[in-house]
Amino acid sequence: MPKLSYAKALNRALTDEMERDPDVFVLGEDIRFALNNVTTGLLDRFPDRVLETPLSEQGFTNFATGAAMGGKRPVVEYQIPFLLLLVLEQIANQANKFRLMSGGQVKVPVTYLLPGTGWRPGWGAQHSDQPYGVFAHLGVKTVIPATPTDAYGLFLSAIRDDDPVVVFCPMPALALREDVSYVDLAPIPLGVGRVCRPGDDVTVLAVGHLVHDAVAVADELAGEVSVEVFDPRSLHPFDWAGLAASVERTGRLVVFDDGNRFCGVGAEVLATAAEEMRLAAAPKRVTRPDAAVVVGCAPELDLAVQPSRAQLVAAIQAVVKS
Amino acid sequence: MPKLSYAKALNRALTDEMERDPDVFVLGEDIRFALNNVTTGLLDRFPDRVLETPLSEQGFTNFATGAAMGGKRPVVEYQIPFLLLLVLEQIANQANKFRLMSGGQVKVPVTYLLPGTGWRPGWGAQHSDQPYGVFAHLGVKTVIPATPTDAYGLFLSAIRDDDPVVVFCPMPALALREDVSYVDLAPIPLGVGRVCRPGDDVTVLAVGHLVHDAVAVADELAGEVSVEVFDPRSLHPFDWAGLAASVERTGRLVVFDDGNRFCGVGAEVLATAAEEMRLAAAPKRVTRPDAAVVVGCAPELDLAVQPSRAQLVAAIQAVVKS
Amino acid sequence: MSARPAAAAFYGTIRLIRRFEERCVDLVRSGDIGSGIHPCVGQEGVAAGVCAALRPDDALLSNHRGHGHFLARGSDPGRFLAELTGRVGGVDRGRAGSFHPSDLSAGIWGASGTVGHGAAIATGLGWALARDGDRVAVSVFGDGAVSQGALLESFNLASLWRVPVVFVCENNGYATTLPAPAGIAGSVAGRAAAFGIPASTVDGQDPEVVYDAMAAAVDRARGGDGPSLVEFTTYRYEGHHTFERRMRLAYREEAEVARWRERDPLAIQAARVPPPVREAIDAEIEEVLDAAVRFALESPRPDPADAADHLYATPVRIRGSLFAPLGAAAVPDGAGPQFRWGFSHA
Amino acid sequence: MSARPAAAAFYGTIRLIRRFEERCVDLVRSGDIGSGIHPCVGQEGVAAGVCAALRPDDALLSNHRGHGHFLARGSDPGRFLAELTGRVGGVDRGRAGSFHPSDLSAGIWGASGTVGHGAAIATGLGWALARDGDRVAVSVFGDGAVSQGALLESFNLASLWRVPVVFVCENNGYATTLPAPAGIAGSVAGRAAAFGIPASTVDGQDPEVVYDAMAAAVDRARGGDGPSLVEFTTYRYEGHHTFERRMRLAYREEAEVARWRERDPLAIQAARVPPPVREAIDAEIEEVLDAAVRFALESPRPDPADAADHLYATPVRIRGSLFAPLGAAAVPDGAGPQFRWGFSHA
Ligand SMILES: Cc1ncc(C[n+]2csc(CCOP(=O)(O)OP(=O)(O)O)c2C)c(N)n1
Ligand SMILES: Cc1ncc(C[n+]2csc(CCOP(=O)(O)OP(=O)(O)O)c2C)c(N)n1
Ligand SMILES: [Mg+2]
Ligand SMILES: [Mg+2]
Repeated sequence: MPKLSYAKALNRALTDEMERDPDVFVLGEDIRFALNNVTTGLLDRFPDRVLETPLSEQGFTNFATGAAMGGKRPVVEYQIPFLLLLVLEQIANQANKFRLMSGGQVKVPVTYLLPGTGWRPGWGAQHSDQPYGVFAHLGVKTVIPATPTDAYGLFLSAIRDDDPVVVFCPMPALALREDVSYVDLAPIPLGVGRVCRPGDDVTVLAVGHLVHDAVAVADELAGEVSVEVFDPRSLHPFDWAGLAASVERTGRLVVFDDGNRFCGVGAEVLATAAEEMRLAAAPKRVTRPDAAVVVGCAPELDLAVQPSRAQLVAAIQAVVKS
Repeated sequence: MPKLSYAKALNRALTDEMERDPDVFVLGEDIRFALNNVTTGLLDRFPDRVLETPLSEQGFTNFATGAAMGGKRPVVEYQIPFLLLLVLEQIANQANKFRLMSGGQVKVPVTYLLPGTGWRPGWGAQHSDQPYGVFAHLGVKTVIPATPTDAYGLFLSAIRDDDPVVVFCPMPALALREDVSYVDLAPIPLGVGRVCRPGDDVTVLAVGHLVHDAVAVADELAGEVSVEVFDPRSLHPFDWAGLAASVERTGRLVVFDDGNRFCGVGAEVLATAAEEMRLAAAPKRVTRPDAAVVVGCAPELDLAVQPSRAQLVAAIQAVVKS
Repeated sequence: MSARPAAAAFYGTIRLIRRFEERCVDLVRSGDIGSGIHPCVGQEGVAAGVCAALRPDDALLSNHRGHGHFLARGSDPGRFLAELTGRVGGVDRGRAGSFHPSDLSAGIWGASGTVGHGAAIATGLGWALARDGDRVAVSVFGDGAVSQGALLESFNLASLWRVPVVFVCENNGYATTLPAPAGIAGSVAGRAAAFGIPASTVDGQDPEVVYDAMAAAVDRARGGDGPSLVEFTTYRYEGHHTFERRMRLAYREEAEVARWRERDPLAIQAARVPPPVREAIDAEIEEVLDAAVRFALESPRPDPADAADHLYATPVRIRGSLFAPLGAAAVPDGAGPQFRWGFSHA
Repeated sequence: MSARPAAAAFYGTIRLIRRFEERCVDLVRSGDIGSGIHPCVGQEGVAAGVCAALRPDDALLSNHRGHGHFLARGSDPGRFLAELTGRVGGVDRGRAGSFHPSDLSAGIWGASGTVGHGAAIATGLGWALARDGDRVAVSVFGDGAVSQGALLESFNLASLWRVPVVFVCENNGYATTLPAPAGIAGSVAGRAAAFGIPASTVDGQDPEVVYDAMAAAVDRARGGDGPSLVEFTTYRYEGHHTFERRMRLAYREEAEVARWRERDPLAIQAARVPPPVREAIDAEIEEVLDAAVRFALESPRPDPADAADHLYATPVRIRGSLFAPLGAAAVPDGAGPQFRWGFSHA
């Protein structure tokens, strides 16, 4: 079976979908030369569906909204996480509201792809954000695939979805490889999570690249405690039923999330659990701190504000003990 | 004692501070004519410290960053909540990071004032957002005064603070009036909440204008249940100790928040409570729904997605019963 | 280029818009139009001339001062008014109101409340439509919009990619209270020209002059020669928004308003139509508007249970219960009528 | 206007920058500069000429390709290199790295990673400084930046308010892989001119020509006559970022690079300096750089416990414990060296 990398999975999903649906096109910066490895080969195959843009993120995000209303399915690639903050208004206040404001007359099927969210070692404080929680808070459909298979399947579903969808691809996941047979690649519906590793004593909900760390920690602790790892895969919609089923069995919950703590995804999961689920022990979050800004250019400082495996181990042990 | 309106309190704070500190200046749209009643009288008194801007929110937000680095204390007024999403990148990724990135060489004391956050009846889906949670999540200092006295004191502290601070003034609060003697007006430190109404059975943490509704509900339920209303006043920093002290006594918690539910302030409060506080019953949130977009022009629909007193009553009763 | 419509047609459009806006002001006063409106009275010549130059399948993106565009493109006055009054019979089922409406049946694809941002949306729309035919997109915005960076970005994209889009600037001299010269260094047309976009400045008070300039720009776009900008000089006789009726804002001289009233598009066009024809048109318009008001006010108000409808095209489950009874809403006492409909700025 | 510096001074600056960048590439290879860098090799004449025209107390905002600006303004090479290598002895205590540095002691107030946005920050800074004296602000950006709406908004503000700011565009022909003509409809200078800003296009390879143009713009600003823009045509001999050394990006012809190498600013200026003087300068520079590298690599790495330092000027309590040990970080196995320093785009 071939080894499929995460980046290659994104490329393949986009290629397959452009092949299948002539309305799909891609726009962004330096995509002719596929700097992020997502658009490799597309210019040759679909010369008039690869739009190389100047540095006008707000302009081309709005452009995508208009093209989508006009019947196309734009995929917009962004080079850096902060660029999604730069176009937040265009996505959350415009693209995501036109359907409502038109009383259902239009649809706006745009996919926003960020191949590289989170810490970029060396690149500084302005290049290391994890803003997925912001989009989910504002009601924009948001997915964050952890594996190559999921990257393929969720990206495909995002493109086919009739609403705006943001696809966050964690920087550390891009180089991951997986044994996959191409024929097994398929769309994965939004809002369906996955138990990555079954366990009985505690549920660890992990987001994005941290899924792999959670599994590693679970394996490491296997003799001591039986950890179930749950990957929600999409944040909005969120697979609450899937999480509830897991917690129902384990009775304990830890969230492992690279977003900021205050009002982050970890907060939402703990809040919902507190409201609706029966827990045998107080749940815990392992996240970036409140208000965290990752310095981004001194690994010592950067890692200090990102959630770590050691923190997860400590949290699991604390939750299981109490 | 004079009746001080919330809007007048903002005007007075700004006037007093411009009087006291010649580095303070104000910029924004239509501020010469004080459309929002905040800048009334300032042009006459400080003709060279009132900068009327064209519709260039990103430009003038960055301008304020530069002016602040150059030793001034800009107060930037925005006309509509979505404009804060339009300049989110300039605030959260630029103004709020320059101090860190300079290793402490510069400070960026900008105050961003939104006199009218939340639903604007009739104004449509693009004018009715409540985006305060986003700023707190990203680590920008965020305050939301509920009363005229707090509006004066928190706005003043925001202007004096050496970091960027966003001041959210809820639309429904702007017309509120309070009996205040001007001599009692004083700065209120960021991060210090307030027990607005003491009670024994349940703590209601209410945000912004909902503080008044919470007090009204508490009064209404007085015979039945003793409700303590806690107003955090500032979201980041947040008065966790104050909340903990209240919950310590009541053992029960309901959050009343006009933000969206998913990853909102309600989520953060419940999550922290679940982690750190001892609760006798599962806590509850009364918020806008997940992903809410307030239609904004049909009160029936608009009110349906905003938290209501009736929902708060139901939540309090449920929490107290269990 | 299509033939210029008869003078009476322009007259009828202008008169319809004028009277519609006047009816709206009544409905604002009665509380039926909750948002207030941004009246386009004085600017009707631009709407009439611009829209007459379009094919029905061309796409227009409007803005906050957009009632004229809708009526000039043939939106049903009853359904449009039902929208402004927040009724389910509205063109957007009551989800848009006056500030963000769209009516695809009349070729109006929306009105972004973010001033200036419709220009790039129209550019994307024009690009998409051009791939499947020869439809043209139009973006209408005011003089305030040309200081918005996102709009200037769209000039660049449209020019680079030769998109069939026409940028229409209704320069009415003010962005709310800000005089255009205080907001615009250089000029409106000069900004487009800097991006290689042909730009002209044209009298917006004469609908036939507007039509000619617009028809040329549309032909250019349809012929594959790319974008252009037409700046129409015009004036609003009313305040920025009906809230100005309650405020005294001294940002312009009465004499200036009076000068512009001498070039009222309604009078300019009336002079070209024989009085009996005009009278017949006027009478018909009153009937249409009477019926429209009736239709609007009889249309049911939305059901709160439907508040989450149309949020998504592919729906997802939304947690957090919708709250039905209107009376128990969380509105602080004492906030009163000012709160009810807002007193701030559009 | 201040007197133009001696030829040897320009030579020294250009040579220092050139050799500094070459040392940096070594340190990128050795892993000591974790970010990689955006080398300014080929563009040193602009940095040398622009910065020589400034008074020490003038304020400059730099960008991602900014090493030359720092050295030309007299930033200490050792402390600057310590910054690039993430050390506490760095000009920003290791909090900035190569992408976002500032050094107020050398009059460099920062480098926004958001391309183009420094222009409005510089405008605000210039406005503030002008209120208390006659200092001038400078914003340096590339050809890619002039398509960013926020930058165009700053042109409008600077022009309307006559701010003493000089916009310096280093047009090196490419924004990463995008040729300037494919990204810029119209021209760089034409965009500024559209806002009423005097703009010129000047040879950026000759530092003395650069100096003269810049000195005139600075004089204009200091004299109260408002902003201007100078576009310097230049070229980068290296890739956009050192990552290009690992990738084959065929966006430009080798012949084009060769053509521009014939106008190497180092050679142009060397020809004006007698060989013995040059040799003395060269030798001194090597000593300075040897010492700088030593200083940087001997400077301690930051303590993880300090990760939240400098977040705020008025500190607030941050919840969520900082995590100390580096080894146990949550980095998936197999992500390897590519992950370590990123392989995507600046
Ligand atoms: C980006 C943005 N900034 C500010 C506003 C608030 N606002 C709404 S209309 C308006 C004035 C617009 O002036 P202009 O473009 O000239 O149009 P006009 O109202 O004159 O028709 C302003 C400031 C907004 N809606 N969007
Ligand atoms: C707003 C924004 N868009 C995109 C990027 C990613 N990026 C960094 S540098 C760069 C190219 C900039 O080109 P130019 O302005 O010509 O400067 P040069 O690199 O040629 O010196 C890009 C696209 C960014 N940092 N900011
Ligand atoms: Mg106007
Ligand atoms: Mg360049």
